[in-house]
Amino acid sequence: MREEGQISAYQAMGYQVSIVLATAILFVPAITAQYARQDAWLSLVLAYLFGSLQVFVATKLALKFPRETVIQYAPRVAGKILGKVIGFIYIFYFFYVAYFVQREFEALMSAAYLPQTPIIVVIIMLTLLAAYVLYGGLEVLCRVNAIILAVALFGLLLIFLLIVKDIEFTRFLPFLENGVGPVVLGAVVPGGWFGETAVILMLLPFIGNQGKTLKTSLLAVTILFVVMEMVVIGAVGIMGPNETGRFLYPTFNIARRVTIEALPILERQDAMFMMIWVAGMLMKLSTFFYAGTLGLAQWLNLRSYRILILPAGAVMTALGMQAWENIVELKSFSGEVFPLTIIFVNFMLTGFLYLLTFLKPKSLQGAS
Amino acid sequence: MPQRLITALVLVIVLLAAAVQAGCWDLRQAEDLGYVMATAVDRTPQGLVKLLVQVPNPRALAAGPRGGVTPGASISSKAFRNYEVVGRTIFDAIRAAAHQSPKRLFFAQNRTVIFSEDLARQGLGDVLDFFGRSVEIRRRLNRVFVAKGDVRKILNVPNPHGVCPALRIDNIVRWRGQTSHFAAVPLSKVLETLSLDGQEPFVGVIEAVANPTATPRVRKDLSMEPPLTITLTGAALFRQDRLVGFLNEPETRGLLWVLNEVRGGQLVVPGPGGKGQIAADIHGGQATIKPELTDGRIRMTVEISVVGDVAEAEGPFDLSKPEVAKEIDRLCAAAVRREVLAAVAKAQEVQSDVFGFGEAFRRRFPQEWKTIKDDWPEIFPGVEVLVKVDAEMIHHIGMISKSRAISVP
Amino acid sequence: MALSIVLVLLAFAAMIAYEVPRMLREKMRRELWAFFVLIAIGLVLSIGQILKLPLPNVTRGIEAVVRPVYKALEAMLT
Amino acid sequence: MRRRLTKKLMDLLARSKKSVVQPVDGKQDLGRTETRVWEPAELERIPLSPDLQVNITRLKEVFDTNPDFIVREFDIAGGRARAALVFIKDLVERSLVGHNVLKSLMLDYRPREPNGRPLWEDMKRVAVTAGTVKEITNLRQAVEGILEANAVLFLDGEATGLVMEAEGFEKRPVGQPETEAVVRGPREGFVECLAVNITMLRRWLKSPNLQFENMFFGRVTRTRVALAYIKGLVDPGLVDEVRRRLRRIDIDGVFESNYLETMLRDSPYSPFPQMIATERPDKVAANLLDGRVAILTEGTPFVLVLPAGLVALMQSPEDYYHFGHLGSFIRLLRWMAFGISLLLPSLYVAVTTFHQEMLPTRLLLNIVASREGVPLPAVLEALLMEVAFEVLREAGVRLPRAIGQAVSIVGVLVIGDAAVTAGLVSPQMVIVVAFTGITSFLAPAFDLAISIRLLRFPVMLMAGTLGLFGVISGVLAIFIHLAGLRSFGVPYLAGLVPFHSTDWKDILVRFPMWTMRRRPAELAKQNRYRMAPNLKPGPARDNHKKE
Repeated sequence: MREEGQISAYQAMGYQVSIVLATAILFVPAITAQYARQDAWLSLVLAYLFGSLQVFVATKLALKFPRETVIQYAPRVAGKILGKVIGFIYIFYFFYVAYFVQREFEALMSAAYLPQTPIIVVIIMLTLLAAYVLYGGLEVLCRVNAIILAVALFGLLLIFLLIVKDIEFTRFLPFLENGVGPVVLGAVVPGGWFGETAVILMLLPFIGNQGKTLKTSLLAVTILFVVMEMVVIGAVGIMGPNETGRFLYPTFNIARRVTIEALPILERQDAMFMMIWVAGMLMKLSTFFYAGTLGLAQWLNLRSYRILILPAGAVMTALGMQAWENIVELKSFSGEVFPLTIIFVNFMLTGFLYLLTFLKPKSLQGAS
Repeated sequence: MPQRLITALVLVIVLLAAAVQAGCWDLRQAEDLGYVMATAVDRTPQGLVKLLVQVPNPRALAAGPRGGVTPGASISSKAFRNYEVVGRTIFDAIRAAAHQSPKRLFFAQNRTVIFSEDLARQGLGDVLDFFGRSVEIRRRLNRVFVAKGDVRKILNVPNPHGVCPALRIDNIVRWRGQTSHFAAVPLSKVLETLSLDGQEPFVGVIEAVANPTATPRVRKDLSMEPPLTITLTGAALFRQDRLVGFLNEPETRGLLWVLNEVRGGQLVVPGPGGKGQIAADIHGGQATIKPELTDGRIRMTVEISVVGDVAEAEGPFDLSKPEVAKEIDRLCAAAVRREVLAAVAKAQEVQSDVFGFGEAFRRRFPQEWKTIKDDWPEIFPGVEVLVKVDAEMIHHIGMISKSRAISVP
Repeated sequence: MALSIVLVLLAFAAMIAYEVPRMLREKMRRELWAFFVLIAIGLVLSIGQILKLPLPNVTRGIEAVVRPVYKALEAMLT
Repeated sequence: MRRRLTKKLMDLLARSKKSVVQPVDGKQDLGRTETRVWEPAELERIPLSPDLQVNITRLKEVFDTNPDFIVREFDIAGGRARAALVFIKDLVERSLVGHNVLKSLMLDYRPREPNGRPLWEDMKRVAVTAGTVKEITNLRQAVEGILEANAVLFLDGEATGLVMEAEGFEKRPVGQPETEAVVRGPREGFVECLAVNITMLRRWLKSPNLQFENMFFGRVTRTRVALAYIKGLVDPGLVDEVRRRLRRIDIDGVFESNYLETMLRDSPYSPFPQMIATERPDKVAANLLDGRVAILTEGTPFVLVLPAGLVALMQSPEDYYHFGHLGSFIRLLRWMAFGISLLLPSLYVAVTTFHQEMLPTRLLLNIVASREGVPLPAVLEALLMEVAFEVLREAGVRLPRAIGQAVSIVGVLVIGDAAVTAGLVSPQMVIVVAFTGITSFLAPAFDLAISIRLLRFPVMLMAGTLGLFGVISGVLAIFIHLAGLRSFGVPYLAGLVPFHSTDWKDILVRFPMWTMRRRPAELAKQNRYRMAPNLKPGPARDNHKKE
């Protein structure tokens, strides 16, 4: 089955940016600063290189099959059974990220804004919005994303400008206090997160000007890198690595710090940050939800993915609710387990498929 | 399509029903909350937490000239209430206050946290956790103080300019740049400093002193001058989370110079040639700490540059002369240096590195720091501190150049 | 608890009412199969959670495999 | 073209309704007197008879007992032939009928014999002095001609009739547009009469490329509708699409352009208007120049312009009639008002019941103080006040102007003040609701204001249950809806997303005229440029060359 919409490479770049940004921005500074401490910014540079490599491989692979998604060509590349299994791993990965996003979303919402509200309400609200986007299709997703990304980047920049006066650059000294090891360890998490841009595997067939995809994908990782650097430097520079590592959500705390003595109305406006972040989370959830549902429909050779939206959403939500008992489990998972799992899919699995296309050039036939 | 729309509507109604059934969740009317404006923490002899919170009474505000049958208009009520409760932890005490307060206490508007001297001497660590953890508490907006004397008295001084004493403290803090003689440290700063090895926290000091303009009490009248008045003064030094000593006002400014926190203030020095006095208005300063390590001896060089104006010149000097200006600069620099050195001496005396010399050292010499990190409190008093001040005090000299003393023959 | 179950059932009923008539009309047999399999999984998972039944937890499975790998990595790098 | 189209349309109409009556064959039905219903298709199958009496009898049968149906029989050319003039009394201009037809035929006409020309031809060329005439051959054309305020002439012995323009009924004069007043700019507005409206557009756009296509809607009302566009500017695919959608419409009556609008929309359940309804000819003309299509409907001054996205709905002709900076300022103000009127009550509710920390202390204490004693929670207070406001507004609109003002004064001043004094509502809420109400008047398209007014309520409910999260969820839902919405294939948010940098010169602010060289990107696929390049005015720069 085919999705009828068509998007441009720059719109796809928009997704690639916003899907990583929404969650990474909350968790990455704390996790990275825990290991790399004041050298967190350096970890990000490593992560950037690693992320670029992942998205490079993914885009190269996708470009070999310009009319199909990874679910469709995996059986041809890897053999019927193995291909279907790989396809299923991808589909599960998309839902896995999606329900992880649901829970991350719920974690901050219930911690900071709606402590008394049952978490399932918040999750269902977001999931229904995502389902609404999915009914609209890829074009709607990309249009909403364009607006949200513009607003979100502007909002982040504004917050950054308001707190930049508090950054003390001495906090980044001394350089490489504990050697390179912690810096590499700190790069694992953001590196994994940057690799999520490999979702291009599912989006590529719907891109009109595919020639630009490689460029825009790398550009997406670059934008992410710049924004994340901004956030990490802000967090570490203001609060110091120890405090940054201690917070569950350092970025949220930075937003809470915005004060201008001359303009007391600007204090405590972190709820504004929340609103932008909700929009960002919606985009991330929608994209992975979309990729998963579309993939599932293709895997099962269905005529339309739309009928799967609601039941798949329900299964996703149920899996998410089941997966983690509390925020402590979630945080430890997101720091220690989640990045490796997504690196496995985005890097290892994708790389494996990419290598197979060289071993079995026959599989490329009919792809153009 | 319409039937799909209807199904969607049913879904929405189901959700709404669930919402209504489950109650109002986080909904709380603005008037149902008691907005805590100041929180004071003390410890009872039994080791329990004694908490005093100040909540304004909007009903007293509502009794304005609105006319009509505004409820409460006829009852003249106090503009604020103080609740004092005891609990095993802070949170326990807050919830104990629910027995007295008709409104749910809400801490997001709180801007003042006061610890009693006793509690501070025993250590803040345990009680600070609540302030760091709570979502409602705004770390950046709360200022931490140590109270000299009875907290109850301080928080009971009426505020003729506003609703409650807490707002008065807040406003005094806002104009701290007028003197820079007291510290007003945000909660976030205290928590961050506590997480560092090479720096100790300090907080402001609050006190209720006798009001010299108090009117003799005739009858209970809101318009009378109260017998006490609130004043912020100096700073309290900590080692880890324990209060170990106080800085007086000039010493406090000495500390603030090193930390780049001086926003302004007055500096009174004897006039050039020892005659008369000069009062200067400080605009601000810039300080850098340069650690040096020579033969195992640690030396800190603090370089401060100060900018300001002459506000008053009582004495026979001609400010239009460059050499007089230079002399004033030198005198002011010396005064600043004295302040800083006094602060350093006091801090070293109580072994509290509030200046962050240890941090500065760590940044410069990370490997050496690892070896001395644990002994730092013992090493710190022996650190040699050099203070170099560069003052430039004559930007403006006001509306006149020569003082009246010489213009009249 | 009872209320939660009723709500979950209602939600799933609404999903079926929303999607199934069209599929029946257009005779999408494959789609119907996929739809009901997903609905069944969703129902089992959600009711199981409400009743606190010991269902297999996929995420825990992943965690059991991956966490040792991470610990090894961590030990190597620090 | 036009006739073919109309015929096709009528065929479609006829086919859709099953004909219950057997086709009538000329003479055998002459004597029938019972009441019966005549279908247009049936009438079409009856050709005009050469026998004058047969034609007259048939028409009398069709029009049955209508007292205003007039058949004037007379002789022409000194009794050489019998003729009949058929019309509806009050639809035609009597002096026109009397002068152009009756007088000239009965008194002045002297057929020049023998010139080899049949009497019918001769009469048409010499005696009929009406401007627009049309020959007809069947009964249906005759009936429709009569109903469209023409006079129909029959001559004995001729199987054709002559429809002559004789329209003459009262029309409202052209006046100021009631709903879209401007400070600076033309003051004429459309009227109910389609012909006048077309004239107005013709006067604005004196180009042969301005095309009108006539159509008729309503099985009973037979409302005339004109499709207008400028050839060479409009995307032909768009016109085809509009025609295709129009053809589907089969309804018994069309009284207002909204009858068509609801049947033409891309997304029928969307609360957002997908066409501009305006009574300003200048606005229609300007939109035609942008490559849009207009639908003019007989009987209403509101003309539909399509396709219309959010951007177009936020533009007002006055933006271009004022100095650019002012135009931009008003435009910005309007977008702001758009946001405020959608969100202000919800934000107020969310902040005062969920996020009290967001307010500065003094403001918060102020609000709390005034809310002391207010019995309702803020959500209900806001909802009630909004409903009350809508009631007052509706009352003010419906009542005669003088009373309407009194209502608004009583409503706003007396009730509002009394409610505050009695402690039933807080003064802040009155301010919020009143300001929200006022901002909703800034929307240049009334339809858009309505959709915002409607959407305000669900967002308020969301704010009351989930706070700012509810508000942002509502806003996102609206965004998703708008992003998926299309108006005749053109994305509703065109310009914003899909992003067109050239369109941005006319979205949030209005750039100077000379910078807006391109027409809207999604509309004008051909002929993209409005003006010559380098029109930026300024002092002559090439003075030195003149020497």
